Amino acid sequence: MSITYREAVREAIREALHADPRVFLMGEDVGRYGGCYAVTKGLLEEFGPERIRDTPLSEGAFVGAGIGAALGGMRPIVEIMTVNFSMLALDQVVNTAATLLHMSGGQFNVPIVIRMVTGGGRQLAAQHSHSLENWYAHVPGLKVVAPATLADARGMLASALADPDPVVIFEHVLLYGETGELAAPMTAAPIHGAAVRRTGRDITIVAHGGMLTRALAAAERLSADGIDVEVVDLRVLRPLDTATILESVARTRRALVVDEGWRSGSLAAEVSARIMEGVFRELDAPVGRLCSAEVPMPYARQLEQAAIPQVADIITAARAVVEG
Amino acid sequence: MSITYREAVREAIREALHADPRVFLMGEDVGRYGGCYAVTKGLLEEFGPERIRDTPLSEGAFVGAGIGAALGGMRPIVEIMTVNFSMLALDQVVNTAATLLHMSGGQFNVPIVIRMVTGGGRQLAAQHSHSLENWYAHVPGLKVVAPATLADARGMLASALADPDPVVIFEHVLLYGETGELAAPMTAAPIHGAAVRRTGRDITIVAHGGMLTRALAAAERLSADGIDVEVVDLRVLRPLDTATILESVARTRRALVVDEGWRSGSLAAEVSARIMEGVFRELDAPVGRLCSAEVPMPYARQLEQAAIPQVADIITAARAVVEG
Amino acid sequence: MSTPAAAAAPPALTADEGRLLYRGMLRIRRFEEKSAELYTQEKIRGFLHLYIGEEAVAVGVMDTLRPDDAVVATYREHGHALARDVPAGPVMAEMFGKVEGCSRGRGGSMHIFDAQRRFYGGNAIVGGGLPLAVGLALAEQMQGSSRIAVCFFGEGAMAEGEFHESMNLAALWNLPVLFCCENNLYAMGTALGRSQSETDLALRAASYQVPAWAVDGMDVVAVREAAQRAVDAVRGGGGPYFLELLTYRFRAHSMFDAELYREKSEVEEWKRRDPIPAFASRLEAAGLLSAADRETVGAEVEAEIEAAVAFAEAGTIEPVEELTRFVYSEAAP
Amino acid sequence: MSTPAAAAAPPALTADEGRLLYRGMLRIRRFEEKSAELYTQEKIRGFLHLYIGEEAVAVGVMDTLRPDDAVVATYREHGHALARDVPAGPVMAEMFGKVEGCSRGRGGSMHIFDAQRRFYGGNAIVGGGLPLAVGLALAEQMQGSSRIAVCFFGEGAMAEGEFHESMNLAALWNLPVLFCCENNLYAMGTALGRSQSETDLALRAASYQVPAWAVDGMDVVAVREAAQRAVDAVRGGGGPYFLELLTYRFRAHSMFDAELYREKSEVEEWKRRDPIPAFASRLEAAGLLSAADRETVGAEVEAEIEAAVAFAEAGTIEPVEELTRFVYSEAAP
Ligand SMILES: Cc1ncc(C[n+]2csc(CCOP(=O)(O)OP(=O)(O)O)c2C)c(N)n1
Ligand SMILES: Cc1ncc(C[n+]2csc(CCOP(=O)(O)OP(=O)(O)O)c2C)c(N)n1
Ligand SMILES: [Mg+2]
Ligand SMILES: [Mg+2]
Repeated sequence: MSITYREAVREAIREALHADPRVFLMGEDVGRYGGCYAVTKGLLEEFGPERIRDTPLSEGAFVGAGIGAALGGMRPIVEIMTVNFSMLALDQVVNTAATLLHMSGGQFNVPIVIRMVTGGGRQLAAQHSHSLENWYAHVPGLKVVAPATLADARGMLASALADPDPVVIFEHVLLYGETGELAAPMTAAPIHGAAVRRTGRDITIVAHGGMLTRALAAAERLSADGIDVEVVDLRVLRPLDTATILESVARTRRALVVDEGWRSGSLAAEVSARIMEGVFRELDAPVGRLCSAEVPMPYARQLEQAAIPQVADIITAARAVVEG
Repeated sequence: MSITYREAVREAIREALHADPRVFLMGEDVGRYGGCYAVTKGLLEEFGPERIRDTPLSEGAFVGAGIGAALGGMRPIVEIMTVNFSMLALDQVVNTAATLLHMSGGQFNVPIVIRMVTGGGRQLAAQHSHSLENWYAHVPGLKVVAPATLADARGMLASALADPDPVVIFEHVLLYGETGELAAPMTAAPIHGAAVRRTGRDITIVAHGGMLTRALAAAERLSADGIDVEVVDLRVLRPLDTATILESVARTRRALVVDEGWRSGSLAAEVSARIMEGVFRELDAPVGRLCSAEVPMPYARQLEQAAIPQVADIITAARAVVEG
Repeated sequence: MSTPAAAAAPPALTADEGRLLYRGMLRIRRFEEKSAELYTQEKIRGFLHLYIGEEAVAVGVMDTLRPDDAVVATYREHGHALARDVPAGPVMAEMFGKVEGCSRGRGGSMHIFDAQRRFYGGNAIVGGGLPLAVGLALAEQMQGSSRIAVCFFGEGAMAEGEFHESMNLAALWNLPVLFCCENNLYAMGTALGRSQSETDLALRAASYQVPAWAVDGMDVVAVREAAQRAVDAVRGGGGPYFLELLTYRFRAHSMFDAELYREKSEVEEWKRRDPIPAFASRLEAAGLLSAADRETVGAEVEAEIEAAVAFAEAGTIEPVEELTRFVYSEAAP
Repeated sequence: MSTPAAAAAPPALTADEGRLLYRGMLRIRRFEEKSAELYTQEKIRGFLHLYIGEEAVAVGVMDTLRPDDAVVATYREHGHALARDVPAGPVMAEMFGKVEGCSRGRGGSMHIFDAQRRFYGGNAIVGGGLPLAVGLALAEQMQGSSRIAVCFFGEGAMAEGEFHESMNLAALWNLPVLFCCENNLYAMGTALGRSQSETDLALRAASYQVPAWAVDGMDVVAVREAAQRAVDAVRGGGGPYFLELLTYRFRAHSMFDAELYREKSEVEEWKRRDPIPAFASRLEAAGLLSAADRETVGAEVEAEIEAAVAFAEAGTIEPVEELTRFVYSEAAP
């Protein structure tokens, strides 16, 4: 059936709520408002205010309460409206959710799922356009996923809820409107492993989240020029599936990592370093990185577009690696 | 004169308070308690409670108030007791201090200095042993420094205060007791540029903060075995001084990056990626990384020691790169 | 909660004062109506939060401030900027993303700044502006100035930890800051009763040992009177002060809001208390504003908005080569 | 603030109850005195925060809980763990960093956990445990259980945003959580008056529409009575409850504290109100505890502590090969 990414996420939440009475959703405006991005529209009516809980503007407390509820036997899905506000809850995520199992010597696992919107591209300016995935991917104890396809948007939530440990899901803001076909009934999508989304011989482009569609578009255009691109979708940002990446790059001998995060200290750096560590001798050229410009996101459209990697930028960067 | 790192920091603060009436210090227990690590002991008596301000336990508000005070014409030094608590203030640092200049089209710069203790090694366990430098180094609009020597501890603060933009200073907890000689009168230490702390021909070890002394100790021991190590102290984590690193590695043709942060998504990855991007063709071996184990810090001594890079680990890792 | 000011009582104002307040509100109203229009034309992008219905608050408070006081607002701040005398042209140009915008087009609707008028934005993290205002007040106190800091925020922000920490710090240190809570009953779709366990917000605020009053935010004279009392107290060294300004947003939260969470009838009910015609009628009844005056003001305002739009339209697109400016301070030229 | 309980009034307790409370407090006291000694011997490392002087609080409150209630504490939590019947041996072994420790030596003094007793730590971020307790209470409410959640925190934590957010959320959702604020007058070196603009903490808490009382935290009977009232109310569906337990820490904040911020005489003053001998005297006066009983209890406690130390000494050092366990859950064996 034809479905949007937004609907895929909503269906995944609905299914989870139907499947397990311990599951509930809480966050800012997930209920009466219908979700800031309309993802949760209709859920309040279907499941009632006990299971679709509008919270006050208290990111620290409601994320912490989600952790507590998880410890107490529930399976909360906590929505942080966007990653931009998640800093207000970061202490709870890092110092409690991610550490509790270890600090308690294995006694207390925290089966919480935290969803948040990430990314720029909608002219929301410096405070509303962050891509902070690498901050989360840096933290042991967390699992971090970035569904970039409809199937992953639809299928990863069930796996995340089945996981005994905290899982953070990043949904890129520009993906919600993407439409495509999904076969029903759905199967769960695993929350481990990268995926080769396109095979090619000349270069591997590694991307995730909002950058995947652009990487695929760039690959199409490059193939018209005789450059055969393989595209790896990271899918899971922690733990990274190094094996899939290395296997690909060992074949193509060249790689470009595309990442909407700021370049310095980026996830792209991690992927790049791992490629060098793993297949240095197989590389024909240094691994390239294409990241967002190191600037708080400007509002003006032309500046924002220039700050975030576009298809044309990917093409240029990939060519540079191939020719490098 | 012989001086500890702790005293060097204190002297730097004293000097700043004497030099500029706009400078003041605020933070938790900086006054009556004398500072959690005794760094600010005596300052309340010398400068009074207006300029040495004990704050309530309100990291978000007092860091934000520091930003506001900076906008209002003061030159605040804000102490966050340790990086572990800085997550509670991160929204203010990233969404306000780092973005304001840009969002306002250049109108409002934020001359704030934020100091915090970082690092592990004192058996303080999972919530009190973080090394989150790379989170900060990831953020455009911030400058981030890590004084690893007495001279930098003594000299960087003045430069940070003279800077028109927000500067974050990381002081490694294990350095406070380090003793050495400092010539008086002091000159300001620049807050740009890495420093070659030891020259060598066979491999470059890049380190910062608490890892520098270990890197130097490892270098000594390796030299006894005929491996001649160059040690680069990053000093400034944002912006990174890529030129100095590349110049060194282009000569030694091998590099190891040592970083107390967790490996995945680390600053070490950034340094490693830059080396590859810059001098790929000059490298005789893939750049090595030695980071902390990807685990919330355990309390037990042997586990903590095993989690954090030790001198012996650096030696092993450097050998592996040299032989690789 | 205060009772609505008796609409019949003549305001204690001169005709000039009355006209200025009326004009101030109308300017915001028309500016924002125009903005909404321009948004549908995609001249303005990103998020756009309208202040329509709440004009009496910004206009009433701002009228009591000195030009050298510091003002901090939220993402719903066109009204505050205009009331603070930030010229309409640069505000509109900002929303067009032009170099001539008051933030050079880097900020957009949510990030209006003006250093000359000590207008510190334009903060889009709910509650994020409060510590800033506290710090600005701290700077004034430490410098021994008689300036104060004023911050505006919604009732939804009162649930944030930063509200709590900021109130406590301001009270503890007796800082010259005026907290203006614009209680428009909703935070996006979340009604006050689902966001605060104590819905008497002035009472909540008073628990920090801060003097706190609720005011009819639909009555510009009541707002101005209360603000004047508060500003005088703060400027006089009395420490922080809190005003709850009871108001209502007539429009959707932003341009992406289907308004599922409130009844149309409730909105209509509140629109009957529209602060602008209500105030005009009072002025007219008191003989402080004639129909002709009203028309003149209307025409002036229209002309100003038109000029602002023209200014914005004529503005410059910044070349992308300039992208990475203003990340760090530039040396003075 | 409440007045201290009249020391003369005979406690409304049976002899058994009295002995248990006395014993509970003494156990904590001796355990911690021993811990301080072992710290100087470097058997215990890291941070060590002693509860000495505050024992009546944990013992009084914990006595009113059911074994299936959830308890959340801070980094100053040996007392709470022991009062919650976490065996002394594993607590001591934890501080020795041994595998037999209640957190396998991964946590240390600040991170005592015990799943069996629903003891959720052991949280070393000030205020960080409060949202956790709120969430545990939410789980109980959603599951329709009659269990409650109880959290302990210092008065310093009340300045944190998380306190505010947690109180508000608990009150809004009518959650079964008991907030126990241990007001020992200092947060490290920061006196209450420098940390809270409203020093009547129960009043502050009440501003969230939460019932709140101040209790003499040096009187275990008063604590127990107040806690029982609170626990009954919470368990009965009355929503959250707040207790301010007025107490004092006799020792330094941690082992790295020169105590520059308070007068020795103040400490001495408070030591005269030591909850343990005071309670023993009351029991004796009421004929509920004989000198012989007292001796027996003392000897039992000594023996228990000695055994705990021996247990810890005999414990196992975890091989470093196990380092990366417990980062993620292991499949059940
Ligand atoms: C910390 C944070 N959380 C969530 C949001 C998303 N958001 C923007 S405005 C808003 C509602 C704020 O309501 P209120 O404070 O009452 O102000 P109003 O919009 O009614 O003027 C929300 C939830 C945000 N910007 N910042
Ligand atoms: C968020 C945070 N900030 C600072 C600290 C450092 N710190 C540890 S205990 C403490 C004092 C807390 O005082 P209080 O809450 O009154 O509890 P008490 O220690 O008196 O029992 C401080 C500042 C911390 N652990 N967490
Ligand atoms: Mg509102
Ligand atoms: Mg205390």
